[in-house]
Amino acid sequence: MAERSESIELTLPFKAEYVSIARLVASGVAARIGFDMDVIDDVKVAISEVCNKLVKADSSVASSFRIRFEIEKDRLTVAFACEDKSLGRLFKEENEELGMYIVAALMDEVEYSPGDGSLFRMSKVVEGLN
Amino acid sequence: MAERSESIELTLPFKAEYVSIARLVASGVAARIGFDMDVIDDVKVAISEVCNKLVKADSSVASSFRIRFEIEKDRLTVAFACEDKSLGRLFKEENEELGMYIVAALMDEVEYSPGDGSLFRMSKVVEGLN
Amino acid sequence: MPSQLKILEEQGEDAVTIRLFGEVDISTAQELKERLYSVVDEKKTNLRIDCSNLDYIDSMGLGVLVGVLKRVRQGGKNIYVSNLKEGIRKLFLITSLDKLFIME
Amino acid sequence: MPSQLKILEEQGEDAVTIRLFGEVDISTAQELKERLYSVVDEKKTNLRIDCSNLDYIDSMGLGVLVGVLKRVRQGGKNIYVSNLKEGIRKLFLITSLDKLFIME
Ligand SMILES: Nc1ncnc2c1ncn2[C@@H]1O[C@H](COP(=O)(O)OP(=O)(O)O)[C@@H](O)[C@H]1O
Ligand SMILES: Nc1ncnc2c1ncn2[C@@H]1O[C@H](COP(=O)(O)OP(=O)(O)O)[C@@H](O)[C@H]1O
Repeated sequence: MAERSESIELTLPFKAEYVSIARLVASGVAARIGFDMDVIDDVKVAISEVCNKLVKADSSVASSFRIRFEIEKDRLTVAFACEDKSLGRLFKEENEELGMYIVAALMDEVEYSPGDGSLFRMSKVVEGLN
Repeated sequence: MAERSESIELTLPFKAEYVSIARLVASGVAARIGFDMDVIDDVKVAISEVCNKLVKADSSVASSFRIRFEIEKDRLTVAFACEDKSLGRLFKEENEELGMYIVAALMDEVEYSPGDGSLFRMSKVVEGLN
Repeated sequence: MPSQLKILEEQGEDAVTIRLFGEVDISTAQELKERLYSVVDEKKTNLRIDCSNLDYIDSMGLGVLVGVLKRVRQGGKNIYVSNLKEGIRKLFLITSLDKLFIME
Repeated sequence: MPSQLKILEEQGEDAVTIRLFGEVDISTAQELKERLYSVVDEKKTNLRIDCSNLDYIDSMGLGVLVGVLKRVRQGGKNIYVSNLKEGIRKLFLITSLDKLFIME
Protein backbone atom coordinates (compact mmCIF):
# COMPACT_ATOMS: atom_id res chain seq x y z
CA MET A 1 0.00 0.00 0.00
CA ALA A 2 1.15 3.54 -0.68
CA GLU A 3 2.79 5.15 2.32
CA ARG A 4 2.28 8.79 1.45
CA SER A 5 -0.07 10.63 -0.83
CA GLU A 6 0.60 9.88 -4.48
CA SER A 7 -1.43 10.79 -7.44
CA ILE A 8 -2.17 9.58 -10.90
CA GLU A 9 -3.91 11.76 -13.40
CA LEU A 10 -5.86 10.87 -16.49
CA THR A 11 -6.89 13.42 -19.12
CA LEU A 12 -9.78 12.41 -21.37
CA PRO A 13 -11.61 14.09 -24.25
CA PHE A 14 -15.34 14.73 -23.82
CA LYS A 15 -16.15 11.51 -25.68
CA ALA A 16 -18.32 8.59 -24.67
CA GLU A 17 -15.87 6.09 -26.17
CA TYR A 18 -13.19 6.88 -23.63
CA VAL A 19 -15.12 6.65 -20.38
CA SER A 20 -14.19 2.97 -20.17
CA ILE A 21 -10.51 4.03 -19.99
CA ALA A 22 -11.30 5.80 -16.72
CA ARG A 23 -12.75 2.52 -15.44
CA LEU A 24 -9.58 0.66 -16.41
CA VAL A 25 -7.41 3.12 -14.51
CA ALA A 26 -9.80 2.98 -11.56
CA SER A 27 -9.54 -0.79 -11.33
CA GLY A 28 -5.77 -0.68 -11.60
CA VAL A 29 -5.40 1.95 -8.91
CA ALA A 30 -7.99 0.46 -6.58
CA ALA A 31 -6.47 -3.01 -6.89
CA ARG A 32 -3.04 -1.63 -6.04
CA ILE A 33 -4.42 0.06 -2.92
CA GLY A 34 -5.86 -3.24 -1.83
CA PHE A 35 -9.57 -2.65 -2.30
CA ASP A 36 -11.73 -5.76 -2.56
CA MET A 37 -13.27 -6.60 -5.91
CA ASP A 38 -16.72 -5.34 -4.91
CA VAL A 39 -15.29 -2.04 -3.69
CA ILE A 40 -13.38 -1.69 -6.94
CA ASP A 41 -16.65 -2.17 -8.82
CA ASP A 42 -18.28 0.59 -6.76
CA VAL A 43 -15.45 3.00 -7.51
CA LYS A 44 -15.62 2.15 -11.21
CA VAL A 45 -19.34 2.88 -11.37
CA ALA A 46 -18.99 6.14 -9.43
CA ILE A 47 -16.19 7.38 -11.68
CA SER A 48 -18.13 6.47 -14.79
CA GLU A 49 -21.20 8.31 -13.56
CA VAL A 50 -19.21 11.51 -13.10
CA CYS A 51 -17.57 11.06 -16.51
CA ASN A 52 -20.99 10.48 -18.06
CA LYS A 53 -22.18 13.81 -16.69
CA LEU A 54 -19.15 15.64 -18.01
CA VAL A 55 -19.27 13.98 -21.42
CA LYS A 56 -22.99 14.66 -21.80
CA ALA A 57 -22.51 18.32 -20.86
CA ASP A 58 -19.41 18.70 -23.06
CA SER A 59 -17.64 22.06 -23.13
CA SER A 60 -17.41 24.84 -25.66
CA VAL A 61 -14.13 25.96 -24.08
CA ALA A 62 -12.13 22.87 -23.18
CA SER A 63 -11.54 19.73 -25.20
CA SER A 64 -10.67 17.51 -22.26
CA PHE A 65 -11.17 17.04 -18.53
CA ARG A 66 -8.90 15.54 -15.92
CA ILE A 67 -9.42 12.83 -13.34
CA ARG A 68 -6.98 12.79 -10.47
CA PHE A 69 -6.63 9.65 -8.36
CA GLU A 70 -5.12 10.60 -5.00
CA ILE A 71 -3.83 7.56 -3.23
CA GLU A 72 -3.44 7.83 0.51
CA LYS A 73 -2.73 5.32 3.23
CA ASP A 74 -6.37 4.85 4.15
CA ARG A 75 -8.35 6.17 1.20
CA LEU A 76 -8.66 6.82 -2.50
CA THR A 77 -9.88 10.26 -3.52
CA VAL A 78 -10.94 10.93 -7.07
CA ALA A 79 -11.12 14.56 -8.19
CA PHE A 80 -12.39 15.86 -11.51
CA ALA A 81 -11.08 19.09 -12.98
CA CYS A 82 -11.35 21.08 -16.18
CA GLU A 83 -10.15 24.37 -17.57
CA ASP A 84 -13.82 25.08 -18.15
CA LYS A 85 -14.79 25.99 -14.58
CA SER A 86 -18.40 26.58 -15.62
CA LEU A 87 -18.87 22.81 -15.50
CA GLY A 88 -18.97 23.18 -11.73
CA ARG A 89 -22.67 23.89 -12.26
CA LEU A 90 -23.19 20.20 -12.96
CA PHE A 91 -22.36 19.17 -9.42
CA LYS A 92 -24.97 20.22 -6.89
CA GLU A 93 -26.01 18.37 -3.76
CA GLU A 94 -29.72 18.79 -4.58
CA ASN A 95 -29.37 16.71 -7.72
CA GLU A 96 -32.22 14.42 -8.67
CA GLU A 97 -30.39 12.53 -11.34
CA LEU A 98 -29.96 8.79 -11.04
CA GLY A 99 -26.25 8.97 -11.85
CA MET A 100 -25.26 11.32 -9.05
CA TYR A 101 -27.58 9.54 -6.66
CA ILE A 102 -25.63 6.35 -7.36
CA VAL A 103 -22.31 8.18 -6.83
CA ALA A 104 -23.41 9.41 -3.40
CA ALA A 105 -24.60 5.93 -2.46
CA LEU A 106 -21.43 4.14 -3.53
CA MET A 107 -18.75 6.53 -2.28
CA ASP A 108 -17.94 7.31 1.35
CA GLU A 109 -17.55 11.06 0.87
CA VAL A 110 -18.52 13.49 -1.87
CA GLU A 111 -17.65 17.19 -2.16
CA TYR A 112 -19.79 19.23 -4.50
CA SER A 113 -17.80 22.45 -4.26
CA PRO A 114 -14.29 21.45 -3.32
CA GLY A 115 -12.00 24.32 -2.38
CA ASP A 116 -9.09 23.03 -4.45
CA GLY A 117 -10.21 24.28 -7.84
CA SER A 118 -11.53 20.95 -8.99
CA LEU A 119 -15.16 20.47 -10.06
CA PHE A 120 -16.05 17.54 -7.85
CA ARG A 121 -14.25 15.22 -5.44
CA MET A 122 -15.22 11.91 -3.93
CA SER A 123 -13.48 9.43 -1.65
CA LYS A 124 -13.60 5.80 -0.72
CA VAL A 125 -12.07 4.65 2.54
CA VAL A 126 -9.98 1.49 2.72
CA GLU A 127 -11.42 -0.70 5.42
CA GLY A 128 -9.72 -3.47 7.32
CA LEU A 129 -6.26 -2.31 6.29
CA ASN A 130 -3.71 -0.03 7.87
CA MET B 1 -12.43 4.25 -35.04
CA ALA B 2 -11.45 7.80 -34.20
CA GLU B 3 -11.97 10.17 -37.10
CA ARG B 4 -9.60 12.92 -36.11
CA SER B 5 -6.64 13.15 -33.80
CA GLU B 6 -7.65 12.77 -30.16
CA SER B 7 -5.48 12.36 -27.19
CA ILE B 8 -5.53 10.80 -23.78
CA GLU B 9 -2.91 11.64 -21.22
CA LEU B 10 -1.78 9.73 -18.17
CA THR B 11 0.43 11.24 -15.47
CA LEU B 12 2.31 8.77 -13.28
CA PRO B 13 4.73 9.11 -10.38
CA PHE B 14 8.23 7.68 -10.81
CA LYS B 15 7.20 4.46 -9.10
CA ALA B 16 7.48 0.87 -10.23
CA GLU B 17 4.06 0.01 -8.79
CA TYR B 18 2.24 2.20 -11.28
CA VAL B 19 3.77 1.10 -14.55
CA SER B 20 1.03 -1.50 -14.89
CA ILE B 21 -1.52 1.34 -15.00
CA ALA B 22 0.13 2.53 -18.20
CA ARG B 23 -0.38 -0.96 -19.62
CA LEU B 24 -4.06 -0.88 -18.69
CA VAL B 25 -4.56 2.42 -20.48
CA ALA B 26 -2.58 1.15 -23.44
CA SER B 27 -4.81 -1.90 -23.81
CA GLY B 28 -7.95 0.20 -23.51
CA VAL B 29 -6.83 2.71 -26.09
CA ALA B 30 -5.39 0.16 -28.50
CA ALA B 31 -8.54 -1.98 -28.31
CA ARG B 32 -10.70 1.05 -29.06
CA ILE B 33 -8.61 1.87 -32.10
CA GLY B 34 -9.13 -1.63 -33.37
CA PHE B 35 -5.69 -3.13 -32.91
CA ASP B 36 -5.52 -6.91 -32.79
CA MET B 37 -4.69 -8.59 -29.49
CA ASP B 38 -1.11 -9.32 -30.48
CA VAL B 39 -0.54 -5.74 -31.56
CA ILE B 40 -2.01 -4.53 -28.27
CA ASP B 41 0.49 -6.75 -26.46
CA ASP B 42 3.36 -5.22 -28.44
CA VAL B 43 2.23 -1.71 -27.55
CA LYS B 44 1.90 -2.64 -23.89
CA VAL B 45 5.43 -4.01 -23.74
CA ALA B 46 6.88 -1.01 -25.56
CA ILE B 47 5.16 1.47 -23.24
CA SER B 48 6.28 -0.46 -20.17
CA GLU B 49 9.87 -0.49 -21.38
CA VAL B 50 9.90 3.29 -21.70
CA CYS B 51 8.24 3.67 -18.29
CA ASN B 52 10.82 1.29 -16.80
CA LYS B 53 13.61 3.51 -18.07
CA LEU B 54 12.01 6.64 -16.65
CA VAL B 55 11.20 5.05 -13.29
CA LYS B 56 14.70 3.62 -12.94
CA ALA B 57 16.25 7.01 -13.76
CA ASP B 58 13.82 8.89 -11.48
CA SER B 59 14.09 12.68 -11.28
CA SER B 60 15.37 15.06 -8.65
CA VAL B 61 13.19 17.79 -10.14
CA ALA B 62 9.85 16.30 -11.14
CA SER B 63 7.67 13.88 -9.21
CA SER B 64 5.79 12.60 -12.22
CA PHE B 65 5.99 12.05 -15.96
CA ARG B 66 3.31 12.08 -18.61
CA ILE B 67 2.31 9.61 -21.29
CA ARG B 68 0.26 10.96 -24.14
CA PHE B 69 -1.69 8.59 -26.36
CA GLU B 70 -2.42 10.32 -29.67
CA ILE B 71 -5.12 8.50 -31.54
CA GLU B 72 -5.25 9.07 -35.26
CA LYS B 73 -7.16 7.44 -38.06
CA ASP B 74 -4.34 5.14 -39.02
CA ARG B 75 -1.98 5.08 -36.06
CA LEU B 76 -1.42 5.33 -32.35
CA THR B 77 1.44 7.57 -31.22
CA VAL B 78 2.65 7.43 -27.65
CA ALA B 79 4.73 10.37 -26.40
CA PHE B 80 6.48 10.66 -23.04
CA ALA B 81 7.07 14.03 -21.44
CA CYS B 82 8.31 15.45 -18.19
CA GLU B 83 9.05 18.83 -16.67
CA ASP B 84 12.52 17.44 -16.10
CA LYS B 85 13.85 17.83 -19.63
CA SER B 86 17.22 16.38 -18.63
CA LEU B 87 15.61 12.94 -18.88
CA GLY B 88 15.91 13.34 -22.64
CA ARG B 89 19.43 11.95 -22.14
CA LEU B 90 17.90 8.51 -21.58
CA PHE B 91 16.69 8.22 -25.14
CA LYS B 92 19.47 7.80 -27.67
CA GLU B 93 19.40 5.80 -30.88
CA GLU B 94 22.75 4.14 -30.11
CA ASN B 95 21.32 2.44 -27.04
CA GLU B 96 22.51 -1.05 -26.20
CA GLU B 97 19.92 -1.75 -23.56
CA LEU B 98 17.56 -4.67 -23.99
CA GLY B 99 14.51 -2.56 -23.13
CA MET B 100 14.95 0.06 -25.83
CA TYR B 101 15.98 -2.60 -28.32
CA ILE B 102 12.61 -4.27 -27.70
CA VAL B 103 10.80 -0.95 -28.13
CA ALA B 104 12.43 -0.37 -31.52
CA ALA B 105 11.59 -3.92 -32.60
CA LEU B 106 7.94 -3.77 -31.55
CA MET B 107 6.96 -0.28 -32.69
CA ASP B 108 6.73 0.94 -36.28
CA GLU B 109 8.38 4.31 -35.66
CA VAL B 110 10.47 5.75 -32.86
CA GLU B 111 11.70 9.33 -32.42
CA TYR B 112 14.59 9.81 -30.02
CA SER B 113 14.62 13.61 -30.11
CA PRO B 114 11.12 14.68 -31.06
CA GLY B 115 10.73 18.36 -31.86
CA ASP B 116 7.56 18.73 -29.80
CA GLY B 117 9.16 19.09 -26.38
CA SER B 118 8.48 15.52 -25.36
CA LEU B 119 11.28 13.14 -24.35
CA PHE B 120 10.48 10.27 -26.68
CA ARG B 121 7.76 9.35 -29.17
CA MET B 122 6.82 6.10 -30.80
CA SER B 123 4.05 5.01 -33.16
CA LYS B 124 2.24 1.90 -34.21
CA VAL B 125 0.36 1.88 -37.50
CA VAL B 126 -3.08 0.30 -37.79
CA GLU B 127 -2.99 -2.23 -40.58
CA GLY B 128 -5.86 -3.57 -42.58
CA LEU B 129 -8.17 -0.75 -41.53
CA ASN B 130 -8.98 2.61 -43.03
CA MET C 1 -14.36 0.79 -33.05
CA PRO C 2 -15.44 -2.58 -31.64
CA SER C 3 -18.44 -2.35 -29.34
CA GLN C 4 -18.04 -3.60 -25.79
CA LEU C 5 -21.59 -4.86 -25.82
CA LYS C 6 -23.06 -7.91 -27.52
CA ILE C 7 -26.79 -8.54 -27.54
CA LEU C 8 -28.32 -11.94 -28.33
CA GLU C 9 -32.04 -12.53 -28.76
CA GLU C 10 -33.91 -15.79 -28.31
CA GLN C 11 -37.63 -16.41 -28.77
CA GLY C 12 -39.04 -18.41 -25.88
CA GLU C 13 -42.56 -19.57 -25.07
CA ASP C 14 -43.67 -16.85 -22.70
CA ALA C 15 -40.96 -14.29 -23.37
CA VAL C 16 -38.16 -13.12 -25.61
CA THR C 17 -34.87 -13.62 -23.81
CA ILE C 18 -32.23 -10.95 -24.36
CA ARG C 19 -28.72 -12.00 -23.36
CA LEU C 20 -26.29 -9.18 -22.65
CA PHE C 21 -22.54 -9.72 -22.98
CA GLY C 22 -19.99 -7.11 -21.88
CA GLU C 23 -20.64 -3.56 -20.82
CA VAL C 24 -23.58 -1.20 -21.04
CA ASP C 25 -22.19 2.27 -20.55
CA ILE C 26 -22.49 5.73 -22.10
CA SER C 27 -21.00 4.42 -25.35
CA THR C 28 -23.31 1.41 -25.72
CA ALA C 29 -26.59 2.44 -24.03
CA GLN C 30 -28.03 3.83 -27.26
CA GLU C 31 -27.39 0.56 -29.07
CA LEU C 32 -29.18 -1.34 -26.29
CA LYS C 33 -32.09 1.08 -26.41
CA GLU C 34 -32.64 0.74 -30.14
CA ARG C 35 -32.39 -3.01 -30.01
CA LEU C 36 -34.79 -3.44 -27.10
CA TYR C 37 -37.32 -0.96 -28.48
CA SER C 38 -37.40 -2.79 -31.76
CA VAL C 39 -37.90 -6.16 -30.03
CA VAL C 40 -40.69 -4.75 -27.88
CA ASP C 41 -42.45 -3.11 -30.82
CA GLU C 42 -42.26 -6.24 -32.97
CA LYS C 43 -42.87 -9.01 -30.49
CA LYS C 44 -45.28 -7.45 -27.96
CA THR C 45 -44.34 -10.09 -25.40
CA ASN C 46 -42.63 -10.38 -22.01
CA LEU C 47 -38.90 -9.69 -21.97
CA ARG C 48 -36.36 -11.62 -19.99
CA ILE C 49 -33.00 -9.83 -19.67
CA ASP C 50 -30.35 -12.45 -18.94
CA CYS C 51 -27.41 -10.74 -17.28
CA SER C 52 -25.18 -13.78 -16.69
CA ASN C 53 -22.52 -12.23 -18.90
CA LEU C 54 -23.15 -8.58 -18.20
CA ASP C 55 -19.99 -7.20 -16.60
CA TYR C 56 -20.95 -3.59 -16.20
CA ILE C 57 -23.97 -1.32 -16.27
CA ASP C 58 -24.52 2.15 -14.88
CA SER C 59 -27.26 4.79 -14.82
CA MET C 60 -27.15 5.06 -18.61
CA GLY C 61 -28.12 1.43 -19.01
CA LEU C 62 -30.55 1.42 -16.10
CA GLY C 63 -32.26 4.43 -17.71
CA VAL C 64 -32.69 2.46 -20.92
CA LEU C 65 -34.19 -0.50 -19.05
CA VAL C 66 -36.69 1.75 -17.26
CA GLY C 67 -37.73 3.30 -20.57
CA VAL C 68 -38.22 -0.11 -22.11
CA LEU C 69 -40.18 -1.27 -19.07
CA LYS C 70 -42.64 1.61 -19.57
CA ARG C 71 -43.22 0.54 -23.14
CA VAL C 72 -43.56 -3.15 -22.23
CA ARG C 73 -46.05 -2.33 -19.47
CA GLN C 74 -48.15 -0.29 -21.92
CA GLY C 75 -48.68 -3.53 -23.77
CA GLY C 76 -49.64 -5.26 -20.50
CA LYS C 77 -46.42 -7.27 -20.41
CA ASN C 78 -43.45 -7.34 -18.05
CA ILE C 79 -39.65 -7.47 -17.84
CA TYR C 80 -37.84 -10.22 -15.95
CA VAL C 81 -34.23 -9.54 -14.97
CA SER C 82 -32.16 -12.62 -14.28
CA ASN C 83 -28.71 -13.77 -13.18
CA LEU C 84 -27.31 -10.44 -12.04
CA LYS C 85 -23.72 -10.38 -10.87
CA GLU C 86 -23.25 -9.10 -7.33
CA GLY C 87 -22.10 -5.55 -8.14
CA ILE C 88 -24.95 -5.05 -10.59
CA ARG C 89 -27.52 -6.47 -8.19
CA LYS C 90 -26.30 -3.86 -5.69
CA LEU C 91 -27.08 -1.09 -8.19
CA PHE C 92 -30.64 -2.39 -8.61
CA LEU C 93 -31.07 -2.38 -4.81
CA ILE C 94 -29.58 1.10 -4.29
CA THR C 95 -31.86 2.57 -6.93
CA SER C 96 -34.90 0.49 -5.87
CA LEU C 97 -35.17 -0.78 -9.41
CA ASP C 98 -35.42 -4.25 -7.91
CA LYS C 99 -39.01 -3.28 -7.05
CA LEU C 100 -39.83 -2.16 -10.57
CA PHE C 101 -38.56 -5.19 -12.47
CA ILE C 102 -39.34 -8.82 -11.73
CA MET C 103 -36.03 -10.07 -10.34
CA GLU C 104 -35.16 -13.72 -10.85
CA MET D 1 -0.06 -3.87 -2.11
CA PRO D 2 -0.96 -7.25 -3.63
CA SER D 3 1.72 -8.56 -5.98
CA GLN D 4 0.72 -9.29 -9.54
CA LEU D 5 3.05 -12.27 -9.60
CA LYS D 6 2.65 -15.68 -8.02
CA ILE D 7 5.47 -18.21 -8.09
CA LEU D 8 4.95 -21.93 -7.43
CA GLU D 9 7.79 -24.43 -7.08
CA GLU D 10 7.63 -28.16 -7.68
CA GLN D 11 10.44 -30.68 -7.29
CA GLY D 12 10.58 -33.03 -10.27
CA GLU D 13 12.95 -35.84 -11.15
CA ASP D 14 15.38 -34.05 -13.45
CA ALA D 15 14.43 -30.46 -12.65
CA VAL D 16 12.67 -28.07 -10.33
CA THR D 17 9.63 -26.67 -12.10
CA ILE D 18 8.80 -23.03 -11.42
CA ARG D 19 5.30 -22.01 -12.40
CA LEU D 20 4.76 -18.31 -12.98
CA PHE D 21 1.30 -16.76 -12.62
CA GLY D 22 0.53 -13.17 -13.60
CA GLU D 23 2.99 -10.47 -14.55
CA VAL D 24 6.74 -10.07 -14.28
CA ASP D 25 7.43 -6.37 -14.62
CA ILE D 26 9.51 -3.67 -12.95
CA SER D 27 7.53 -4.09 -9.73
CA THR D 28 7.86 -7.87 -9.50
CA ALA D 29 11.19 -8.70 -11.20
CA GLN D 30 13.14 -8.40 -7.93
CA GLU D 31 10.83 -10.90 -6.23
CA LEU D 32 11.35 -13.35 -9.11
CA LYS D 33 15.11 -12.87 -8.94
CA GLU D 34 15.36 -13.58 -5.23
CA ARG D 35 13.15 -16.61 -5.49
CA LEU D 36 14.98 -18.15 -8.45
CA TYR D 37 18.43 -17.45 -7.02
CA SER D 38 17.50 -19.17 -3.80
CA VAL D 39 16.14 -22.21 -5.66
CA VAL D 40 19.27 -22.43 -7.79
CA ASP D 41 21.61 -22.08 -4.83
CA GLU D 42 19.78 -24.70 -2.79
CA LYS D 43 18.84 -27.27 -5.38
CA LYS D 44 21.71 -27.14 -7.88
CA THR D 45 19.53 -28.79 -10.51
CA ASN D 46 17.96 -28.00 -13.87
CA LEU D 47 15.15 -25.42 -13.85
CA ARG D 48 12.00 -25.64 -15.86
CA ILE D 49 10.10 -22.32 -16.07
CA ASP D 50 6.47 -23.10 -16.87
CA CYS D 51 4.92 -20.01 -18.43
CA SER D 52 1.41 -21.38 -19.10
CA ASN D 53 -0.03 -18.74 -16.79
CA LEU D 54 2.46 -15.97 -17.38
CA ASP D 55 0.54 -13.05 -18.89
CA TYR D 56 3.29 -10.50 -19.17
CA ILE D 57 7.05 -10.21 -19.06
CA ASP D 58 9.38 -7.50 -20.33
CA SER D 59 13.09 -6.74 -20.33
CA MET D 60 13.12 -6.58 -16.54
CA GLY D 61 11.99 -10.19 -16.27
CA LEU D 62 14.06 -11.38 -19.20
CA GLY D 63 17.09 -9.81 -17.51
CA VAL D 64 16.39 -11.82 -14.39
CA LEU D 65 16.09 -15.04 -16.38
CA VAL D 66 19.41 -14.41 -18.13
CA GLY D 67 21.10 -13.77 -14.78
CA VAL D 68 19.69 -16.98 -13.36
CA LEU D 69 20.76 -18.89 -16.47
CA LYS D 70 24.35 -17.79 -15.91
CA ARG D 71 24.27 -19.13 -12.39
CA VAL D 72 22.61 -22.40 -13.43
CA ARG D 73 25.17 -22.93 -16.19
CA GLN D 74 28.01 -22.40 -13.72
CA GLY D 75 26.71 -25.52 -11.97
CA GLY D 76 26.64 -27.37 -15.31
CA LYS D 77 22.82 -27.35 -15.44
CA ASN D 78 20.28 -25.73 -17.75
CA ILE D 79 17.01 -23.80 -17.92
CA TYR D 80 14.01 -25.10 -19.88
CA VAL D 81 11.34 -22.56 -20.78
CA SER D 82 7.95 -24.04 -21.54
CA ASN D 83 4.44 -23.13 -22.64
CA LEU D 84 5.04 -19.53 -23.65
CA LYS D 85 2.05 -17.51 -24.76
CA GLU D 86 2.35 -16.05 -28.25
CA GLY D 87 3.29 -12.48 -27.29
CA ILE D 88 5.94 -13.66 -24.87
CA ARG D 89 7.38 -16.13 -27.36
CA LYS D 90 7.75 -13.20 -29.74
CA LEU D 91 9.88 -11.37 -27.16
CA PHE D 92 12.19 -14.38 -26.84
CA LEU D 93 12.58 -14.46 -30.62
CA ILE D 94 13.19 -10.72 -31.00
CA THR D 95 15.87 -10.79 -28.34
CA SER D 96 17.35 -14.11 -29.52
CA LEU D 97 16.86 -15.46 -26.01
CA ASP D 98 15.24 -18.49 -27.65
CA LYS D 99 18.78 -19.52 -28.53
CA LEU D 100 20.05 -19.15 -24.98
CA PHE D 101 17.34 -21.10 -23.18
CA ILE D 102 16.06 -24.55 -24.07
CA MET D 103 12.61 -23.80 -25.44
CA GLU D 104 9.93 -26.44 -25.06
N1 LIG E 1 -7.34 16.23 -12.11
C1 LIG E 1 -7.46 17.12 -11.13
N2 LIG E 1 -8.28 16.85 -10.14
C2 LIG E 1 -8.44 17.71 -9.14
N3 LIG E 1 -7.85 18.86 -9.05
C3 LIG E 1 -7.03 19.18 -10.02
C4 LIG E 1 -6.77 18.34 -11.11
N4 LIG E 1 -5.90 18.94 -11.92
C5 LIG E 1 -5.62 20.09 -11.35
N5 LIG E 1 -6.30 20.25 -10.21
C6 LIG E 1 -6.32 21.37 -9.30
O1 LIG E 1 -7.25 22.28 -9.79
C7 LIG E 1 -6.75 23.60 -9.61
C8 LIG E 1 -6.71 24.31 -10.93
O2 LIG E 1 -5.87 23.60 -11.79
P1 LIG E 1 -5.10 24.20 -13.04
O3 LIG E 1 -3.85 23.44 -13.22
O4 LIG E 1 -5.07 25.68 -12.93
O5 LIG E 1 -5.96 23.73 -14.26
P2 LIG E 1 -7.27 24.35 -14.82
O6 LIG E 1 -6.84 25.47 -15.68
O7 LIG E 1 -7.84 23.20 -15.61
O8 LIG E 1 -8.08 24.73 -13.65
C9 LIG E 1 -5.39 23.46 -8.99
O9 LIG E 1 -5.53 23.62 -7.59
C10 LIG E 1 -4.98 22.04 -9.31
O10 LIG E 1 -4.16 21.46 -8.32
N1 LIG F 1 2.35 13.63 -22.36
C1 LIG F 1 2.94 14.36 -23.30
N2 LIG F 1 3.50 13.73 -24.31
C2 LIG F 1 4.09 14.40 -25.26
N3 LIG F 1 4.20 15.69 -25.32
C3 LIG F 1 3.67 16.37 -24.35
C4 LIG F 1 3.00 15.75 -23.28
N4 LIG F 1 2.57 16.70 -22.45
C5 LIG F 1 2.96 17.85 -22.97
N5 LIG F 1 3.62 17.65 -24.11
C6 LIG F 1 4.22 18.61 -24.97
O1 LIG F 1 5.50 18.88 -24.46
C7 LIG F 1 5.79 20.27 -24.60
C8 LIG F 1 6.12 20.86 -23.25
O2 LIG F 1 5.03 20.65 -22.41
P1 LIG F 1 4.70 21.54 -21.12
O3 LIG F 1 3.23 21.55 -20.95
O4 LIG F 1 5.45 22.81 -21.19
O5 LIG F 1 5.17 20.67 -19.91
P2 LIG F 1 6.60 20.46 -19.39
O6 LIG F 1 6.85 21.60 -18.48
O7 LIG F 1 6.49 19.15 -18.65
O8 LIG F 1 7.50 20.38 -20.56
C9 LIG F 1 4.57 20.88 -25.22
O9 LIG F 1 4.80 21.00 -26.60
C10 LIG F 1 3.46 19.90 -24.94
O10 LIG F 1 2.47 19.88 -25.94
